[in-house]
Amino acid sequence: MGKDKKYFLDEKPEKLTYGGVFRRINDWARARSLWVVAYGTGCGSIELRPTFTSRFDAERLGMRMVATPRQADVLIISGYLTVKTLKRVIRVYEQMQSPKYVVALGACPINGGMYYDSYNAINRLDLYLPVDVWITGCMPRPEAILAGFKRLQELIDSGRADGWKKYIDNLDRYRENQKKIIKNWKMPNYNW
Amino acid sequence: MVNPILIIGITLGSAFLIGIVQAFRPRWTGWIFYPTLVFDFLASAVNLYGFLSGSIGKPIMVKIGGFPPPVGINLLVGKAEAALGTLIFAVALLGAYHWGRRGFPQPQGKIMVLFLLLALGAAGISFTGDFFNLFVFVEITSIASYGLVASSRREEALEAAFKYMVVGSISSTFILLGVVFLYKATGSLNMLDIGGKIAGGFSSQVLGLISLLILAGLLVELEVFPINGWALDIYQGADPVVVALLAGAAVKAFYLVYLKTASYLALPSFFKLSLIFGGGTYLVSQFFAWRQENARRLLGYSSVGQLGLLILAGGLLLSPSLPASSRAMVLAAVVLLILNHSFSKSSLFLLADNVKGEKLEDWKGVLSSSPVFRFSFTTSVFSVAGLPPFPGFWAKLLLVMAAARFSPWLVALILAGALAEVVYYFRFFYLVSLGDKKAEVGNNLLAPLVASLFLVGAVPLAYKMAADKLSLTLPGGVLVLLGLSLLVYLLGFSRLLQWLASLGLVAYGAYLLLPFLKADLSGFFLGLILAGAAVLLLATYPGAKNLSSSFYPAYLVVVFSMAGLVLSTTWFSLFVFWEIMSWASFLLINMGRGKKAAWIYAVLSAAGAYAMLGGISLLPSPYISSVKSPGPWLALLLSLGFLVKMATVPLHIWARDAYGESPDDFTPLLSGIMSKMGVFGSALVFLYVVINLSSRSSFNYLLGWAGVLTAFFMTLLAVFQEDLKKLLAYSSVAQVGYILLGLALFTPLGWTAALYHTVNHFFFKGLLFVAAAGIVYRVGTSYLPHMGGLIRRMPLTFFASLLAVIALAGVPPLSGFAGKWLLYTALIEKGWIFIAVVAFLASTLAFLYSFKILHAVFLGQLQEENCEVREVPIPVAVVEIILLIPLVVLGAFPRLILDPITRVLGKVTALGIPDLKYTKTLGVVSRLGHWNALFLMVFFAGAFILALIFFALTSARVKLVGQMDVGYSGEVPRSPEDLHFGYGMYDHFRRAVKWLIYPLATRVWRGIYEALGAVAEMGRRIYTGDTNTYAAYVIGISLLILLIFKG
Amino acid sequence: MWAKILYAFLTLIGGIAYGLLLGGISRKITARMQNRRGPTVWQNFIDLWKLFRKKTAISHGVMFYLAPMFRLVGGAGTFLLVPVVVGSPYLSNFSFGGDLIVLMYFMVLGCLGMALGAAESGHPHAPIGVTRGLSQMAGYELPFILSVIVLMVADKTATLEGIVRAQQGGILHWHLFTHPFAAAAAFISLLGMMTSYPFQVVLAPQEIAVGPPTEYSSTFLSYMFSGRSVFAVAKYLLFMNLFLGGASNLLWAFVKTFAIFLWPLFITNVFPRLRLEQSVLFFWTWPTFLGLVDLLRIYLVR
Amino acid sequence: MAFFVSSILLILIGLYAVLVKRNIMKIVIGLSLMDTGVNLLIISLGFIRGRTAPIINTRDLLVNTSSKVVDPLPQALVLTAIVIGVAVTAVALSIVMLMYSKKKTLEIDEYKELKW
Repeated sequence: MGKDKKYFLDEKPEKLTYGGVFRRINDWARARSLWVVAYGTGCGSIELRPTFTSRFDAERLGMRMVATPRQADVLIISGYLTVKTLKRVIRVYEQMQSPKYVVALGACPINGGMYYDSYNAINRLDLYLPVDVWITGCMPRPEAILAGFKRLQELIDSGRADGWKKYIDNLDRYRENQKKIIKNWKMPNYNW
Repeated sequence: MVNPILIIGITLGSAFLIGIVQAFRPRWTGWIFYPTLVFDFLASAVNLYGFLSGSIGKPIMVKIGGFPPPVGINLLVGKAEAALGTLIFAVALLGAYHWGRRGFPQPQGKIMVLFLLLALGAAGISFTGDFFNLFVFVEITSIASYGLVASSRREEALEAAFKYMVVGSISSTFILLGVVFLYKATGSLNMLDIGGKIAGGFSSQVLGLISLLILAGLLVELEVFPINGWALDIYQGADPVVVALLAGAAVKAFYLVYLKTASYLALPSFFKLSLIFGGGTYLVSQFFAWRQENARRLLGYSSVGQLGLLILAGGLLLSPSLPASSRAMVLAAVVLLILNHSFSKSSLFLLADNVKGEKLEDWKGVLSSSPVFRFSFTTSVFSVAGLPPFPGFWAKLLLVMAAARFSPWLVALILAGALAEVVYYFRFFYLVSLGDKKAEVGNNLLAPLVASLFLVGAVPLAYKMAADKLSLTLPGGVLVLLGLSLLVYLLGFSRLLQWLASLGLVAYGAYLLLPFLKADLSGFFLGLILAGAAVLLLATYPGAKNLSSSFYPAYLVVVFSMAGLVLSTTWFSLFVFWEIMSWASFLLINMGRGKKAAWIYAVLSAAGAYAMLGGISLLPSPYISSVKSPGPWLALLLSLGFLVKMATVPLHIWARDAYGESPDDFTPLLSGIMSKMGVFGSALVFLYVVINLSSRSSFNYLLGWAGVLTAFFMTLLAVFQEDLKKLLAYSSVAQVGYILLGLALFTPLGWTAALYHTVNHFFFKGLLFVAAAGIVYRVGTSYLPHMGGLIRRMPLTFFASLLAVIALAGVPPLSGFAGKWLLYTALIEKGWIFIAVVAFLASTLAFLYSFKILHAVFLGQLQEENCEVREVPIPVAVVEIILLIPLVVLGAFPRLILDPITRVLGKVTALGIPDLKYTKTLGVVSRLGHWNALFLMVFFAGAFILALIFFALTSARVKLVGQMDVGYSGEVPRSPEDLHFGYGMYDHFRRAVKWLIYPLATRVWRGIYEALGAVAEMGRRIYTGDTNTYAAYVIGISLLILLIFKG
Repeated sequence: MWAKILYAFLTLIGGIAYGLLLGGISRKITARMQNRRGPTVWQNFIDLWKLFRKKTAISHGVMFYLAPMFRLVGGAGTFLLVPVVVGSPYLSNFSFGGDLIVLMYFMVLGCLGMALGAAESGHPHAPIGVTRGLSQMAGYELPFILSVIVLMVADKTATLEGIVRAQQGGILHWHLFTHPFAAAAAFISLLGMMTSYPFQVVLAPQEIAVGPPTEYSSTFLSYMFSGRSVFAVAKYLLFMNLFLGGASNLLWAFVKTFAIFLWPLFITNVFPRLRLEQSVLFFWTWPTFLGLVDLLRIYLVR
Repeated sequence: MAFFVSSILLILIGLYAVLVKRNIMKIVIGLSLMDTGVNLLIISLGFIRGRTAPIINTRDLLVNTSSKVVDPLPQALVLTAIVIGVAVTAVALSIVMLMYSKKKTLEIDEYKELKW
């Protein structure tokens, strides 16, 4: 019995179902109450702040910045990811409670953008985390971000934003991809 | 009857014989030496018995050479002389035995001769009826002493002997001159004759001068301040056996003859002289000993001080204005003091002989070296420091009561000296008990043991003497129980047996004291004591713990002395049990980690107790319920002792460490019950003393502030405390502050609050301390930052502590709230609104540390080293559960306690019953508001369960995650320490209240102690060690005496 | 009896809803003050539902699990001990359960339970927030106690009903006007109770990640959310009863609590944050001084 | 009178030695001097001018003895006192001897180990 066993829960997340009696109203509410945790090491975080200020006022869409992944619904990846930051992102994402969504800002998460040939930038975020909405641009302006969120709301409202479900369903494949990139996987097997 | 001349003659003869035998058969000397001493002892004892039993009616007069008294030399042996002779030879025998076992210095025979001569001289001094003969015996004693002091041939001993010789020669010159002048003036040398002449009206202009010459000479030998430097040097430098003999026996003979001379020569200024020199010596010496680092010199200071007390008592005896009843008290006190001092000091010096070094630090660890040593040392120290039930205590009690008739200042002086004595003796005790490792001590312990057994054996005698004089009665049942408690010590080979015996004894005590369990104040507290002690005793199950063999006896003594205390009807009896409780608890605290804390506790307790005794001595009648028209100072004096036990600000400085570092098994008793004795005492003071005070309301208001400030500051300090037990200690003191506040209100409602809180505080604080004991036992530390997350390992203890903390914080559904509600209602009804504000604020602050207790111990991260910790031992768990039940039950049904309290208060006519009504819907209704305990409990529990069920039915899928699975900015935490928030929990708050928690009281008290210590240190410098200086002191003081007291 | 419980339950539901609505309104007003549109006033209902219907949640242990219940029951209990309309058989809740002293201690229960749960989460930010909250409580409690004692002594009663009855007979009989200094002290301490700016160091989302509830999620959070809402309403109601003469009907209750609700809101939007010791010392100086003025007056007049 | 004066002078000289001299031997001598002075004083107390010693060595002393001889008691006392004085001096000297053998000095300043 390793030391981690004592301090971390080493258990695979159970598969979740989607639906239920209140599905419509649930989706409606989820779409209009997006609590955001922003992973802001890329340049996208510069554009994210104005989105919440008076001029663009993301709060009118029901969005809010929260301080901890436990309470967040949306994880924003604000630009390029490196191997080092990917680890943190995975942990943050897995610590969020379902249903949860990922929004990727800018070109970098799509194909590496201007860092496509960097030795440690991640070229395709899709391989490692289920991205629900891509907002392209380098960087996307707040208007574009708002448009992207509008899109996310539509997807949630119509029940199509189910990345969280896919992630659990295909956890083994995602993990395999992640471990390919992250050679020294020093995290617990499953983040809780 | 044995002719005293035989004693002198045979001893003298043996001395010569030994001298001769020594020349031929040195090893045979012992065969003469010991039998002589035994004979002397037996002869004196027979005479003493004769006097005591009445078979010898009048003093034995021995005419020497057949001449009738005025002309010839004669011996006059009365009761006092016979007793003193017995004492001298008893001590001499002990010393001789001790020395013999260790080996006399060579040449053995000569030492024995000197030894015999010393004892003989001392006996002769007390026996003689002739002044010139007195001089001769003084010289015999002195010469023998010089020789004996020098006998060890250490440099110090020689130096001391030389100094003694110089000073002694001067003093005997004075005596000789005085004697001769006396002869010249009166034409006689016979004591009785001269006494008769002076009583018959003979007077002469020079008579005063002459008698002062003799007395000055004797005062030198009696080691009064400041002409006692030589004596201290002897105590320090000479062989302890010689010192034991000198201090234990020879000096007492000088004392007797001093008294005799003074009374025969009957000068009116004698008593003043004695009071001034005695009192001065007593106070100054006790005080000078404070910082003394040399054990033997410390004992020397103590001896000198005791002698001073004796001289002071002598002064009282010589005073013409002392009433006859007080004279009898002083006489008894003198007898007890002599007895006490002789045996305790010889025991201590003979013990000192067994310790290698002389410095106090060399004594470290001697207590754990041998039980005999421990017993003798403890008994002797307690006796000489004047703690009950030893003779020294009764002597002091009698003396104080007699002195009170004389002047309150004299009482103050005696008590101040007694306090100073406690300061350094307990400092000695705590220094001696420091350190883990055992010290090497000699095994020559029989003589000190016998001496201390004498002390123990003298207890009934002393008690009887004091009880007769003071018309004192102690509850017999309690005395039996106390005696039985001490017997538990004999089961020391097995802690388990001791534990079982203790449980049985408490049960037996409950049975024995059952008739006293009535619905009155005493019965209320008695019930608390017995039930509480039984429960808490259960939790002390020894198991594999490393308990001292005197733990259980001391525990029981505390318990039963508390029982005796609450059953007392006189202040005397209360004081006696109070003191017993104090020393027993001192012993217990001293068994813990904080030896110094125990010392501070003892000193403050003694200060309070002596203040109380001072107050008692000023009362016209010792009955508790009969204090008529006291002054405010009297009320304050009487309550001071209780305030110390309650650790009321600013007397609280002992509490933190004494609670925090006492043995974990004792702290629950200390906090849960023993602190309530202060409450009981204060209740008595409020009820019987303050009530008759003209300035009663302002006195109460003052104490109310004292109570609430205690609550406030102690709560505040608890917030920043990093040690579990010390935190609880502060909390405990704060809670007792609330109780004091309730009492000070002196309204029925306030008292209801106070009594309710008294019981309830026992439940939750007892529980918390018991839990703390279990936790400390398991975790091995009481330091909060090293714990955390223990809820996983100790769920039951967590649950119990949770409920206790909720009760402690006074949050409604549990029992703690009732006390708060009653108290605030009472406060607002009474109109003490400023106090109410502070009390409220203090209880808000209590939330801060309440959270700290639970978080730092049980919540947060479980530390790596505590992963294997198990739940507390079963007996502790059982006690936790037992104490848990009332917290919940009383929370719903507070009337279970409120009704008995109402009945108790019904007996207290001065107060009456509280104005509370009970209705079905509103619950308890006061004039201000109402509070429905049952509803709140049901409502809270119902709502909670409903919410829980609803939650369980509707919640998302809940996963129990690992302790380090926390949102940590995407990082994986590496160790629990990184995540645990345990150290400096309220540092931010500390910045706001820095100015409030400045340790003012501690600094002030320490400052006072250190300033006094520094003064003592400076004062001691008058003993320069220089022979010329000592001689100059003697001359100077003698001249001063002659000049000042001539008239 | 059962009817009473039913009414109380309905009032409670109303109280929660009202609290959530007030929360939405406050967000709206804040937004308007910052020149933006802001969310709808119903936003808090949406958030609550979303949290309530989340699919997963994590727990750190028993106390962690129970804490939201403590919070809700503590908040609801406080709410139910305060009469909404004094004298009304439906709207006086369970105020027979205890007087003001009971209420003031009961208020702590929810916070304490929640603090314990938060502490069990094992996240250092949680106990940091808790200790800050408790310390701040020690700060604002002093002026609040002062003013409460002023009222109790002035009205010679410790029950809310009694205090409300003492204020009947016109607006000038309100304690807000009869004891203006005490009222001022209490209203300043209300700012501390609401833990909003400038006394927001307890939660401090930017610094210690909302402090105590940092590890809470999903349904747990929804419970705490509603508990907090109803607790806020309970405080407004308490202040209404203490200083604004209570309410003679439900409408007045809405008006007056809304007025009280606006007070911290306007303060909070224009002030920066104080450090903890600054806020404690602030509470222990100016508002305390104000409270003492009235206390002294009461003491001398009596 | 001369006896009184000289005896008191002796005592004072002895005292002077005891109080001022720093040499142990001198202190002991001072003690002896004091002793002698006291003895002389006692004798002089019993002395009556014109009377003879209280020794009945002539026949006429046998009658009316008490008016012819000086007070005999002080002389008897002095005898004892002298003996005692000698003993004290003897003890003193032996102690001084031992002291000297330990420290090889007679300076009293060297014997101040025990103090305070």
